[in-house]
Amino acid sequence: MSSVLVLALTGAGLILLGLHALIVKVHLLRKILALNIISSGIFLLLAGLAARTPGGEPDPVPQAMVLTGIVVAVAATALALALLLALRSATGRTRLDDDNGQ
Amino acid sequence: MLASLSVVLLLAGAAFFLGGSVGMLRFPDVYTRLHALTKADNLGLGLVVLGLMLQAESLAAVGKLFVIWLLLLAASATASQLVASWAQENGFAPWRG
Amino acid sequence: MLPSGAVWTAALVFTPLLAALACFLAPRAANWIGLLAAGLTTLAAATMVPTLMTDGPLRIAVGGWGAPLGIDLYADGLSAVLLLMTAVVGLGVSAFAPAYFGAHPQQRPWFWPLWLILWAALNGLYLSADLFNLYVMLELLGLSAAALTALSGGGPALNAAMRYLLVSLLGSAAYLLGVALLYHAHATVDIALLGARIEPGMLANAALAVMFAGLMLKTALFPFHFWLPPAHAGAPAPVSALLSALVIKGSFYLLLRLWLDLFGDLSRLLPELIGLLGAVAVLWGALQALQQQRLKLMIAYSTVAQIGYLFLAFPLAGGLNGTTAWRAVVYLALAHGLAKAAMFLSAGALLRFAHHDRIADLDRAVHRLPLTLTAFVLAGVSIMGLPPSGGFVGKWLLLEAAFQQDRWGLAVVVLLGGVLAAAYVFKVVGYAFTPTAIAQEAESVPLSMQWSALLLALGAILLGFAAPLLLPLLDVGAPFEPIVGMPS
Amino acid sequence: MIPTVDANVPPNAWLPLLVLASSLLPGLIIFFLAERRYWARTLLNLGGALTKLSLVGLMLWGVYHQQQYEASLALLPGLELVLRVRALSLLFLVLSAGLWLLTTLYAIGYLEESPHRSRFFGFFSLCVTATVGVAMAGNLLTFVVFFEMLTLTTYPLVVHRGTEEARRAGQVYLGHTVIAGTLLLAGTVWLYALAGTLTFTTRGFVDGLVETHRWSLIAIFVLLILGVGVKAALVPLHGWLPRAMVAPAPVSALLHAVAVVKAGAFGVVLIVYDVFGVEVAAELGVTGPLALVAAVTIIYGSLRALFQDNLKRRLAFSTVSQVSYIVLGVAVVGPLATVGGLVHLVHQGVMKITLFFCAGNLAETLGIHDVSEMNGVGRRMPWTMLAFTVGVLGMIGVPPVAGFVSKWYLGLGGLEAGLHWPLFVLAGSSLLNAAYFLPILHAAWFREPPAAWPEERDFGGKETAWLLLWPPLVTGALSLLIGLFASLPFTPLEWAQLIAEREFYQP
Amino acid sequence: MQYFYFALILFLLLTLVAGLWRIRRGPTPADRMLAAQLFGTTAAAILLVLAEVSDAPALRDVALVLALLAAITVTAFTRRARISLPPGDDDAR
Amino acid sequence: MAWLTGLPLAVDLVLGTTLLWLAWRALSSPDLFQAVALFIAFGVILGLVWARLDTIDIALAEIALGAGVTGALLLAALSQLQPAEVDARAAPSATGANEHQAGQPGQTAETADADEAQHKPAVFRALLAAVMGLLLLAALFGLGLVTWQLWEPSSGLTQQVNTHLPESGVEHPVTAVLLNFRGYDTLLEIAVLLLALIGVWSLATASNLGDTTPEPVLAALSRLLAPLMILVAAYLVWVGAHAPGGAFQAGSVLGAAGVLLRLSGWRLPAGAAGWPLRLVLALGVAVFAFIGIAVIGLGEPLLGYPTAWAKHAILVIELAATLSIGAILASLFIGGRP
Amino acid sequence: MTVTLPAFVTALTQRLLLFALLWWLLTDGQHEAALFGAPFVLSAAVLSTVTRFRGQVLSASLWPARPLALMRLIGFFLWHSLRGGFDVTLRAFRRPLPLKPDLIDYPLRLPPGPTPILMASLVSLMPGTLAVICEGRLRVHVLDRHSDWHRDLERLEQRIGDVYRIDRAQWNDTPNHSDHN
Repeated sequence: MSSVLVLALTGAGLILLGLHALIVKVHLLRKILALNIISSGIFLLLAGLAARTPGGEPDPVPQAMVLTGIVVAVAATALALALLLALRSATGRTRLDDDNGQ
Repeated sequence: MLASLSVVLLLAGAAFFLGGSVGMLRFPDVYTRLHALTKADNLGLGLVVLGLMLQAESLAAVGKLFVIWLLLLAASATASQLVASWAQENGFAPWRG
Repeated sequence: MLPSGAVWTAALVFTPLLAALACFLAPRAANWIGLLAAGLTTLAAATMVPTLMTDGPLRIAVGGWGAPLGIDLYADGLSAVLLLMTAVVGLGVSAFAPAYFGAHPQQRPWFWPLWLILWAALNGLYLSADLFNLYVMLELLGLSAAALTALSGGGPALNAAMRYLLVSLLGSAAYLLGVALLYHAHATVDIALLGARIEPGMLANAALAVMFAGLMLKTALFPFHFWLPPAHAGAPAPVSALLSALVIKGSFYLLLRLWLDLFGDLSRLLPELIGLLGAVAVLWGALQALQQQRLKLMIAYSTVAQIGYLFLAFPLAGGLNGTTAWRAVVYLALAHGLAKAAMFLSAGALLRFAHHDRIADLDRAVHRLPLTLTAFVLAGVSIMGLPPSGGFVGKWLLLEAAFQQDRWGLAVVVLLGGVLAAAYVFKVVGYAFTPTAIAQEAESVPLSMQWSALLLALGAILLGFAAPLLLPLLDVGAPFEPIVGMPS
Repeated sequence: MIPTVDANVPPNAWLPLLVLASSLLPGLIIFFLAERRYWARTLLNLGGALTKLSLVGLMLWGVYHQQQYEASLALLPGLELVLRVRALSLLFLVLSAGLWLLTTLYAIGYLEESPHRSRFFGFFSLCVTATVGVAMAGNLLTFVVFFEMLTLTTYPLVVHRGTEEARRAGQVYLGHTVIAGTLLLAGTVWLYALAGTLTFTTRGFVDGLVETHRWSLIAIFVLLILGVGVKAALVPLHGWLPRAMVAPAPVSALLHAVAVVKAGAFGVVLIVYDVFGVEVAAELGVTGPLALVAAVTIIYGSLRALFQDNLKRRLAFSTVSQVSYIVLGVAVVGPLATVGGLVHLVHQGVMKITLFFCAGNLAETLGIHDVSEMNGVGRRMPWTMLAFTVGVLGMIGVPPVAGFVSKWYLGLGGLEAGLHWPLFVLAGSSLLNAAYFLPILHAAWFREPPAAWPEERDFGGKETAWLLLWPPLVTGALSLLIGLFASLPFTPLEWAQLIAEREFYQP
Repeated sequence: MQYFYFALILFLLLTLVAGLWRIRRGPTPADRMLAAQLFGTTAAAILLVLAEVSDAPALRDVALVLALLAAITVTAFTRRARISLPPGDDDAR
Repeated sequence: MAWLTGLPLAVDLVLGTTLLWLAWRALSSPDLFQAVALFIAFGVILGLVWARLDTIDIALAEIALGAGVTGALLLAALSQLQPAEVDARAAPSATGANEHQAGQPGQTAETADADEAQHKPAVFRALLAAVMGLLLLAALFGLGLVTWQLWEPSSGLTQQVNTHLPESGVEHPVTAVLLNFRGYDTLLEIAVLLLALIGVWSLATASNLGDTTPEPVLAALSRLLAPLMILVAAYLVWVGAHAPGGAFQAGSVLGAAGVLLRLSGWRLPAGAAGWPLRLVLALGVAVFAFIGIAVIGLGEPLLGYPTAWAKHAILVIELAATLSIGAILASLFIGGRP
Repeated sequence: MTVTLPAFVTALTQRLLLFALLWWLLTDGQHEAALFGAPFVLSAAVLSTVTRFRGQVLSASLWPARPLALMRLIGFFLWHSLRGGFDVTLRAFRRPLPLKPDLIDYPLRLPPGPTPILMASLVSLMPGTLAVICEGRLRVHVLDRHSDWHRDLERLEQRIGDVYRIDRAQWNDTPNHSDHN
């Protein structure tokens, strides 16, 4: 049981580390990594707490949710990376342009 | 008896893992570190696998453990070659002491 | 006990989804497949209405398992009106798209599958009663929307799409965090069950905070709106229409559902805060729209303002006749959907016509492109909330609720927002009457593009007369009444 | 839209709808007509106008004989769009329908060969549709709906010429009317939230609230009056009107005489009588300030008119002044003043449209835009100037032209109510009217014409095109006739008295 | 025996973490990739021991998959990261 | 020997701390390549965490995706980003690599960070950072507190899943949830994958990287591993019915096989790159949806397989899904439309 | 260059057996798995065989390995890899580092094909050496340039040649293999 708490709290830490980086860092690859780390943190919370069943066998439902989430995260990462590359080849930039397109 | 042999093997494996890591940290250039990686860790894994094989519940499990070792052996052999040739192509000359 | 509900649901979600696959497999036939799918989906949405009116809300257990083990689908009046709006706008955009992408043939084979998946996601979103399933829908929605935004290529569009994608992913991540907390607290992700089990406390507040933060980010409520204008302005016109008219509504709907079914009683302060943000959005967005030199950006900022209206209901909902406030904003959402789609489509037609969208250089577009300008103005009428239009009905109801509760500030915001909207809409119209110094080259615009915009705009106007039909439909299942006990 | 027809009076529900449709449908069709299809357009325009006029005539007869005309359509929960034709409605209906016919004729002649006629006539028809809608409004919601529709449909007419000046004028016009519409809407919804109904009632529907919500009611009154006051060009809300003169002459005629300003004035009537009820309004103490505003407007408009050289601008300020006669009549509580105000609604319309027709003729035929260019124009265009003269005399209040009748009743009304100051206002205004109109007549009839007119067009030796000439002659004659025979049945005066008796001051 | 396994896991984990230093330190990309490779091998060992200690033979499948895919990252790196560098001394001084 | 009982906790603490440290470094190290390498390591450690939590299905997926497609994707993207970043540097350090010197050649320095610093005044930045730091700390505290509250044994839906497991057609609870109880999610999630691919394809055509003839050793490796991966993928599908495994994991392995083949220079034959490929890509969603809808005709609810057939239906769906997921992941790695 | 049918069939059979064994290992010998696995075993074997033959030349290596030689090779390898592990671990712990590395070329006598790859891979796992194939040569990085790495390499090459029945005659005849780089 202790591991559940430790790792769930780690998940919380990951979420906030990722959030901080997502806001502060400007390179897009870094932002993509940050989002992945946020997702990992959430998955850790979601499936980590699944392991606190009295029987010891983790609750399968959150596990299935995390599996779904992981695949979605991979899909999103792939799309984001492709967008980043397209942006790079179109503008030469790897960061977001701040002017709102005006 | 089998258990204690297993423990010995596992401990020996762990020692080689440690050696590999220390080598990774202490060796001066990429090529020397490759030595540490490929040799020590594979031996370490081999010994750990051997130790666990002694505890395995079935023949198939033994085989599976062995396959895992072989695969990692192939992987690190290949990886070391790839990395070494990458380093060469990109002009990293070896450290000569 | 024919599973008629299952059939509708299957049709509403799977028709566009499978059509997207078909478009992906046979890109050459994409136009026809897409139009066919749009027609069928609209038909499904329309035929669902009488079922709902006679049988009441639908609850379908996917796979027959039922909540909490399985996923439940749920359709009440609120879902139905949004499904209908999506269908109408979707049909209009689908009719617009073939001619539009005729000039951009390299984008066409990608537009159709992406758009149809987006449609499936929206329909799925409106039909789902399962928080995690809704998360998947949100992701499906967000990814397809971001990909569509990038469709036209080019630096600004890609930049906007990237920002949109990041925001969207962050938003759904926050939402998922809330789902995780709720699941572990109450061992279900079914909205109805959760509504019965949830109790005020730190956990519920935490879930509320993260879920609302995420969804507000996705809905682009001020000050989270920063990503919206470049994305909605940079995308191809039909995509802009979809983004502004539909995608935003998806996350707003979810927000509304969560509030109504789960979180409504938790906080006194939060609705006031949300209302305040909405009010600032109304004014700030409209002022920004007024300052824009480009038509599409102006329309995009107008969306920022219009989103603000949707949030004005939160502070009103708790008071006397709060239901009126909910009805009002749902009506506003519907009207905005139709009108904003029409506006973006007409902007697309203007863009095709003049090859630019500088407002000051519209060069007698009124004479040269009368249908499109009519569409723009009619849509503008609804956006301004002038009678007789859907926007007027929504605004009237909202004002009614505000006046009944003596919320003068909100009433003033609603009214002022309308004035500002008139200012930016008629700024465009005025320039469309005047010639520019140098007469401009113009390209002819296919009629299907012009008419689809016009019909959508007419829809926004006719919505003003549809309240006696739509409001009873909206009340099916009493979405705005607090849940009492468990729905069987 | 399918109206939910009240089962009790099935036969009479269609007439109001037909009146609406008689201009709505032609208008919508005209939009899609190609520019060159002159005859189709003309046929639709005139057909619609004639139909409307005859339908209105039919209803005039019916209402006189106590028939009910009502159609309604559910719009909001508990609220309907209601068209109800009463005596008061008919006063405005007749004016709109009649003048629409003439204005249409005039516009056909005026706009010959100019571009975008289909758009023009389309909006023209819609504009009249909105006006008759306002006239027939059976509740405040309906009034608001048509009132806003009027704003929207007149805007394209104002900016019709597509010049930068027109665009600016359009922005100013919209700026005023949209803000006004917003205030009107605010007042309406607020009132609905308090009263729970918006149906026009002959003594108003708010008397139950006076005790409890006195200040709210006063605020609502102010909001509503501000809302309609912009269109009625009450000072200081009148700024849009002179600027809107950039529009073509038929538009000016329509704006000033029939549609926009009259809708505003009509709105004042409705608010005071049918929403609040004149007694309640008086009890709230809001009529006095309203009368004061009207008086200020009357004097201010006249003063400003004095200093305009541009003919249309002078007429515009004259309108500002004259329309407030109606407001004055309403605000001075009493049957006679009411009659004076109501009758002026028609009289001012007929007279002012004459003046605008004539001004349009001068501009179109000779290129005359300014008063200073009018020397001796009476000899070049005697018929036009004759009509103009009749109009002007009416405006000043010279008997027996229509204007005299209005002023007479207004003055009597003031006295009846125990007020003397309206008399002075009327007298002062008349003097000012004379001061800015008589010099025009003098110049036109007695000064020597210049060697050449600014921009003369040849109409085959005739004074001007017959479609331009006849409408002012007709309205000029009409202003004379309704003044002369004011006491015959079905004249505006008689009808205004009927309204006052039947609706506002029934025993 | 349980605790022996846990101690072993902890020990292996610590050698793994020590190897992290190489990713952090670099200095060449190749060094970082090497450390990632080291990760694969050690992690497989940990998984196998963990399979034993928590009696979850399925964890061997995880190790198997890890072993199967261990080379892909390095391959992706060497195949795609073809940078041209000024030839110079290596990192050691 | 009481300290021995603390060993499992120590393992967890080391794992947790390492995860946090890796995440922190991956997000803040100045060098992008380092960041990606650390992120890949993060994935491995996370896999260990899942293993430690007995959520073996997730461990499998994490390892298979992290070691296979995700890492390769990130590295490929990074290498395509690299040249311009080098160009962007004002003065490339010509002296070569040095262990103590930041900004190594060939490393993707994040010059943008430095630019950003000049935009705003230092005080403002510091204030902003302080406010944000406080907010984040508060959020961490709150989240931690909530997590703490949730830390009491609860069986969630385990009971329900176990009760209905016999009707689901499989014996492994997670697979039952994924493919039967919550199959709708899974179907849509394959659609998300496909959607991402359509999005990627809409952006660009495939880059020609990796087309050079491979080193012989690489060719040999891919010859050795590709068939093995197919076998392992099949095994994972099979084992998913009663033990951790299943379509995602199998698909990830299959995708990794595709990545490996692509890296060793193999290309899809031109004839297969058109609609046959698209068919394979769409197969998962299509088969899943088809079966899910077809059962309505049998009087079953949407996506409700009759118990008797459930096992086979799930197997068919899983095979199609595996094939699709593998193909999609590999295509995502390749990057552009063929 | 042409692939003879018997060679193909032989190779396929070998692989079928191998993969079937593997499947058996994976599925823990469960019977019901066999039916499911059969098509995959077959397709994996076919894939493996086809890729094996495509673009490859070596007739020599198509023949089955010589079992005895293979055993000897394995024994040799295991022993040396144990030595290699010890060697590098000991070096890692010594202070100062006992390293005298160098990069040298070792001209291969094995014909091109899979054997050099095997050679290079095994070299990398042996004590003190690390190899990269480079245009018919091995570039070998040695940890201690004074050790007798050369003898080890030759012996290894010999054993690999034995396993694959490669005649000495077929070997590339470049006898000088001691050139330092």
